[in-house]
Amino acid sequence: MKPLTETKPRIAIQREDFSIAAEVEALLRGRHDLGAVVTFTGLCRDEGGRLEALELEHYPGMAEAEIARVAAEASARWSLAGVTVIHRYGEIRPGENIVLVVTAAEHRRAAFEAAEFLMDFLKTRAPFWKRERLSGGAFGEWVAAKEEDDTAAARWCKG
Amino acid sequence: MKPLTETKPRIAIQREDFSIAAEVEALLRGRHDLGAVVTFTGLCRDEGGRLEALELEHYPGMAEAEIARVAAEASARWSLAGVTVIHRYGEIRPGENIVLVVTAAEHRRAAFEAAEFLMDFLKTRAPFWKRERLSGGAFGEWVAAKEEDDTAAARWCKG
Amino acid sequence: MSRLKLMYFSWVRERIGRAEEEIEVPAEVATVADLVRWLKGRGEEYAHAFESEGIVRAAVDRVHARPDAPIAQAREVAFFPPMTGG
Amino acid sequence: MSRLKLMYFSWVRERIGRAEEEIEVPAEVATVADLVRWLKGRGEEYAHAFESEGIVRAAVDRVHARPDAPIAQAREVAFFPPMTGG
Repeated sequence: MKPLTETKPRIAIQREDFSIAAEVEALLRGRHDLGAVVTFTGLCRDEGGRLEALELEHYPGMAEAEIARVAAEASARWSLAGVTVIHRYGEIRPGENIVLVVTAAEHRRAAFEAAEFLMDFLKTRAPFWKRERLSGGAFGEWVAAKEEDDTAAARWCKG
Repeated sequence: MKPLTETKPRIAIQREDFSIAAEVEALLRGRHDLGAVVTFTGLCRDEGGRLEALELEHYPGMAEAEIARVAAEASARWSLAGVTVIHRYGEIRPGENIVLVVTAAEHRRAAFEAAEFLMDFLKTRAPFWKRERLSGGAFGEWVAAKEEDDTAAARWCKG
Repeated sequence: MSRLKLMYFSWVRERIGRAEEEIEVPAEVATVADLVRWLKGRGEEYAHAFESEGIVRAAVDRVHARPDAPIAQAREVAFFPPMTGG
Repeated sequence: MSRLKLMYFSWVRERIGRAEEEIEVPAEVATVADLVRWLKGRGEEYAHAFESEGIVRAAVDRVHARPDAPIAQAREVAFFPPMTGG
């Protein structure tokens, strides 16, 4: 078997929304050797009506660099044809997209595992911070990091 | 926490292609309580140029019913807001879509695991059979079931 | 005797030479395994389709069924190779 | 003395009261942990930002860094709470 040609990961940190369809199409364009594409979309929840919006702050420059490091790690672990990560910042309202991960591979296991891995590490390594804006407009708390996210990331590190 | 409202699974067996974007949108429409959407798209590979197309045969009636049983099992195991499964039949060429699974949930772990579960069980339980048509037009072999697919499905059955 | 609709898929269909048929099955044919044995005695094409023990799968009224599943109440029994969808 | 760009994010930024600053750091401030200790001596706002030991994370030249990471060659050091993106 020929090894899979992997295209350079596409990483974008942007204020604007993204299109899942356009990103999947871009990864697949002109290729007939891929059997599996997984997408993960993370959205803003209204937390039972309590939340009016999230404000996402990030560290420009480091955000791109850190996601690129995580994507390179995924490419080293799994046979992937392509990886796309888009992370938004700024004001994001309930029902709106926050993050998109797309992985394309020959087989489904690699695509699924790499997408989960990317999300677990984005959560714990990508320099983004969420603050709640409550219904009525008042600023709420900075969202606290979850221990379960550290646990999720740690399960990929064995030995 | 209010329990998640789950919409009835959408299951379609069709000759026509599907739109990932339209299916994701349909699951999310009017909801502000979802944090995670996973899509899996299975595509036809050209197997290094050897393959001209796949012919997919299915058992009408049972295909819908069996996928509905698998979807109900996923809904019983994970807290899901919605599940969509679309499986195509007929002639499918390299680069074209074969199957789509979409899962929506509050949290990413449920969405990822349910999507993987659905794919593992579709592979081993949904009554579809693939036959290869080779470059040049001759019919090739019926695709043999893979032991690794049985292994993948078996890992969900513990105890 | 009971009347049964039989359906065949993939290479089971090709070996038997038809996609479906209605047949009268003797009352002593009680399970899926009995039915396979009885069909194998009906002709070369059935013997060929079912030659490898344990390969061909069955569904009774559109639900996967094991060889010991009863067919007394069944209206439709299908035979096919292991599935390769997805 | 060496010149360093410091950046602060989220509630670390709010407590210190600015997003970034350029400062002269004495040569004996060799690691991230040394830098935190030295900053805490500079004023209330720093003491407040770094009050809970081990909560605030650091990056040296845009790479995550542990407290014992050297900063002698660094141009930019950032401090922030655990990340909550994704």
